Amino acid sequence: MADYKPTEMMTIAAARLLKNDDICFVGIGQPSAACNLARLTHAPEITLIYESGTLATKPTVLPLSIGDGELCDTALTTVSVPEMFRYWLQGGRIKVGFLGGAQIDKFANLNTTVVGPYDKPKVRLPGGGGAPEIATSCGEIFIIMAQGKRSFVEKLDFVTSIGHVSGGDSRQKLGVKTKGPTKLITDLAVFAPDPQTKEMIVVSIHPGVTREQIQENTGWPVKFAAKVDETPAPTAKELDVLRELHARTNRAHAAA
Amino acid sequence: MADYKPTEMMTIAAARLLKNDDICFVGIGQPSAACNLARLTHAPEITLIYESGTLATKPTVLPLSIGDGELCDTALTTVSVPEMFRYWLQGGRIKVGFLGGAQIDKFANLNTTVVGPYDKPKVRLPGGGGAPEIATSCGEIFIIMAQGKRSFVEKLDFVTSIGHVSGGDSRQKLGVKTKGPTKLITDLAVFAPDPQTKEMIVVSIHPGVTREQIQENTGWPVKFAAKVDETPAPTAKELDVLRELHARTNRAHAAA
Amino acid sequence: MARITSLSEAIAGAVHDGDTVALEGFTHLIPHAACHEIIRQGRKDLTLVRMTPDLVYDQMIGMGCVKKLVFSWGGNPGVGSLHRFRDAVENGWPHKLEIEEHSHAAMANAYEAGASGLPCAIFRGYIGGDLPKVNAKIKRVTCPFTGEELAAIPSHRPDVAVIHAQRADRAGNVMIEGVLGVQKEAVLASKRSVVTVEEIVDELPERSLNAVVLPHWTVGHVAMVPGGAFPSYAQGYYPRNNSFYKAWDDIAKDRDSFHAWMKTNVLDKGPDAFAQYARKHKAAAE
Amino acid sequence: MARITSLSEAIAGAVHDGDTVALEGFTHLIPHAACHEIIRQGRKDLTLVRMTPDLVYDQMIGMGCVKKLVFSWGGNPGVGSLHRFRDAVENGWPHKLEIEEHSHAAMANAYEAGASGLPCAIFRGYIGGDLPKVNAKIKRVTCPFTGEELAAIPSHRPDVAVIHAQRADRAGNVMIEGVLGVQKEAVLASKRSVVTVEEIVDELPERSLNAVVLPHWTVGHVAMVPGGAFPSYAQGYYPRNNSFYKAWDDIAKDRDSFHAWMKTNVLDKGPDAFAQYARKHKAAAE
Repeated sequence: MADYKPTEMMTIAAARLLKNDDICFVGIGQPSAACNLARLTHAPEITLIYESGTLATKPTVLPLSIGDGELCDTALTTVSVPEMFRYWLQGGRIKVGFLGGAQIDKFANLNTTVVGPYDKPKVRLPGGGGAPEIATSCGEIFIIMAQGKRSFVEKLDFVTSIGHVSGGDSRQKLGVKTKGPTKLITDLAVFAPDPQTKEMIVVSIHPGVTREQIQENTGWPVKFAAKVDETPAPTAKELDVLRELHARTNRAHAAA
Repeated sequence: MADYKPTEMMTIAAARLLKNDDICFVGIGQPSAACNLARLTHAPEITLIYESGTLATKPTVLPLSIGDGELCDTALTTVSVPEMFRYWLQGGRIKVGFLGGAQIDKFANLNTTVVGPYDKPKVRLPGGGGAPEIATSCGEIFIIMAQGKRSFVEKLDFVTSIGHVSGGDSRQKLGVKTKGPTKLITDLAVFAPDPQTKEMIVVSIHPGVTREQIQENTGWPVKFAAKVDETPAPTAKELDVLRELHARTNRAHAAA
Repeated sequence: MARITSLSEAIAGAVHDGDTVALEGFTHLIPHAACHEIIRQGRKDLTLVRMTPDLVYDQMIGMGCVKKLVFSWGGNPGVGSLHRFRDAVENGWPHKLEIEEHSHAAMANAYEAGASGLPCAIFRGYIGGDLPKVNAKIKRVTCPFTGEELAAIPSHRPDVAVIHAQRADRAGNVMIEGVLGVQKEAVLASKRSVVTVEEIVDELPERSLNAVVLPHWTVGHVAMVPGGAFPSYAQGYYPRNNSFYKAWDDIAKDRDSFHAWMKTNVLDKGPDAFAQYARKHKAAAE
Repeated sequence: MARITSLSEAIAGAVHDGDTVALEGFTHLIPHAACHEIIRQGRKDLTLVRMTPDLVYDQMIGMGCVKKLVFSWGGNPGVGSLHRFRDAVENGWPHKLEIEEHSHAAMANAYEAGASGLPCAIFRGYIGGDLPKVNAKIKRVTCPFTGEELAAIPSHRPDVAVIHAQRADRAGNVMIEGVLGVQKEAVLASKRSVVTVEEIVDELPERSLNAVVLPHWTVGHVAMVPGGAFPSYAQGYYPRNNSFYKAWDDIAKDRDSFHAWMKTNVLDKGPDAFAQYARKHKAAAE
């Protein structure tokens, strides 16, 4: 087995979930790495959309910002931001949206707004950006987040974007017709919603990771699926393509 | 004095009302002829916008339709029709709108929808098109219509677009902030609203036309301003430019 | 997901009796060939949506395909009446035609709202006129911040949109240039779509970074029909045939001459009949 | 009506103390030079509107120009926090900062509604989250046709919009290409505008029939500032300087190093300081 970092396993596990005919609303960072890894390996025709308006873009290096020139240069076309949010996101044309956050709870609700009270924040985070509507407008949501007790919490300080709300059918009761978070990919495991309760439960554990480690890095009592898989380790090809992508990206960003 | 037709006088009288810095929403037919005559004579920088989305267009021949390729080829740029109606017309960016119709009343309300009852029409006309919102969104409205008892009527069969509604401040009472029809240019005269009553009254009579002729061709008792001007006759240059424009247009449309 | 097919396959697959259909094209890129194919395939009970019904709907109405018309301006641009439309409304010939009448602003906003996945559009409009009295779909909403009353209309969500465009690539990405009308919105607002194009190319040409492109996964059937917009036009390919629009006035005035023209030029022909117009004018332009 | 002036004249004429100001540019074409000029001219009590406050608002907040911020994502893209923004919100330094927080969808819709002359925007959003609890400007309207509850927010109508674009012609027609963001909407929604451009040309170049152009009569001041978007970018002129964005993290973390940088690079400089970036990268690209 090749030597690799937990974040590499996380990116690769996320990339594998993507299919050739998916239409993805891609965020910067891990989602962008995962989507482009998928595109450069098993899903060459995947459609990547960044909220800056770039439709069907094929960047050769990862963008640092959501609107790097690279994204526009390699896109099928680029639309305005109002059009992106009206015709493309709200229009229901995106199959998979990616989200992450500073805090997540067991129903995959996310906080990217504030740690501590809103009016007297301990840490003021960037805020929701596209997340509140990505969370409800995309066909389904993949969440990518490294685990830790400060981020996987019992109760969010602020609900920036909803996952399965308070579980069960509480999401549908809000009038939302999309699936919400169907996968949560961490550096330790893959979670998916329990079909009834909608609590995110572990369905696959990355190689070498124990159930105890997962619990230690989660702020609520973790549930495991009846049958838990072991995530296949990264292949040499996956690691090569991902590392070369990051290396290309670092060279390009240092040069700019 | 040159020999000319009443419709030529009408077009020329309308063209003279336009200024170099006007931004006009141009309809097909007489308005298009008047606007382009103005552009080819005293107002070379006038901005002409057609509802097909062509901004600042400079056609060399008159378009037959509102979206002839000629308009697009000579435009600064062309926007989509939703954008035209949202950002440009509703956005309040048009100073002068042109309207005409099958019927007009003394408050310059217009009917382009139907003669006879709506559900059992004697003549089904094309309908409102852009008129209902042009009438309320443009800074002011110029109406161009040949006079006749069947078109200048006491009561409209259908109100497609409003002018001064029932006169006085009835237009403002509807919440409309634009001026409405400030000029009505006919083949016999020019009308403008009485400052108080808002009834369209004659302010200028074309050369050789009598007050009786105007009354005979109007379905309501016509009022005349305290001081009525005589419209200056078309100059040789105005007639030349207009006739050459029409000739060019006819050659182009016959060839297509 | 785009599928490249023949026009007859496209219409057979996407347009069914009783559908709500939007043939769009604002004077430019009007899908005449697709209109003829719908007529040839004998579709019935259609609800037709279109800002400017134009010759295409005059023909479909006259041939008895249409149950209801949703529109904002029903004339022959720069020429006069649509005689088949008038005959249906005034005399119920060939049968009664239900109409739902709007303004251009309302129609454009309804398409835009449909493309945006919204149930309704709001805009400042329909103030003081009689249209709201004869169209129950025109309502009012109050701005919760200013108290201003705005017009509200349901968004357009047709079963199928039919448009013509300059070109598509082999994946089915469709590129449109020039007078754009509401075509992009109509396709995005509809469940299905048929796009006829002047040509299908291996790759879309060098283009503006902000070119108007419908990605292949937003498009249904794509069919190559050169000249398929004639007598409307395709910017960069052939000009509008203004003479034909003028000639249509005489053809359509009379029921018999209309039927004779339709038999000769539509029923007895196929989509390839349009190719001559593409070739002639393209050659002339070069 | 466009007037071509110097940048200092443009800011002096268009941006006043207490104004609501929208500097826009979605990662691309961010008006850095104009931001610096506003700081140099010592504007106070501004209400700043911007989807992604970014380095420009971090600088204006840190320099004490800002009373209130209306925004949807306040970070350094791909890098992390905006430290001056955080210091203001968390510690009230250099003074208390009022915030009105939205989502991107809300902000984009609010500009679009402003450009459309509407008092409010409606969209499907803000479902289930906490933002409506802390922002009183988020309300609901009910679709009169389906009964669906939609989010409603007031449209943005800033006093002045400030944007950067690739080029203008001598009449002041402004052309924008690439990532368009909400710049066109911001200018159309605002009472006044300042547009900095990479170059002013006799005539706009050969362009797409549907090029994004702001006509001169929709634009206020136009000032030529080559490199004026640096370290953001101008597609076709110079790329985004991602290294600078990373470096900003260290510069802005500390109040003293922030002030030292602002003194050296903003207060003691003029708009011509940006020209080096334009030249360097344009040359490299050729």
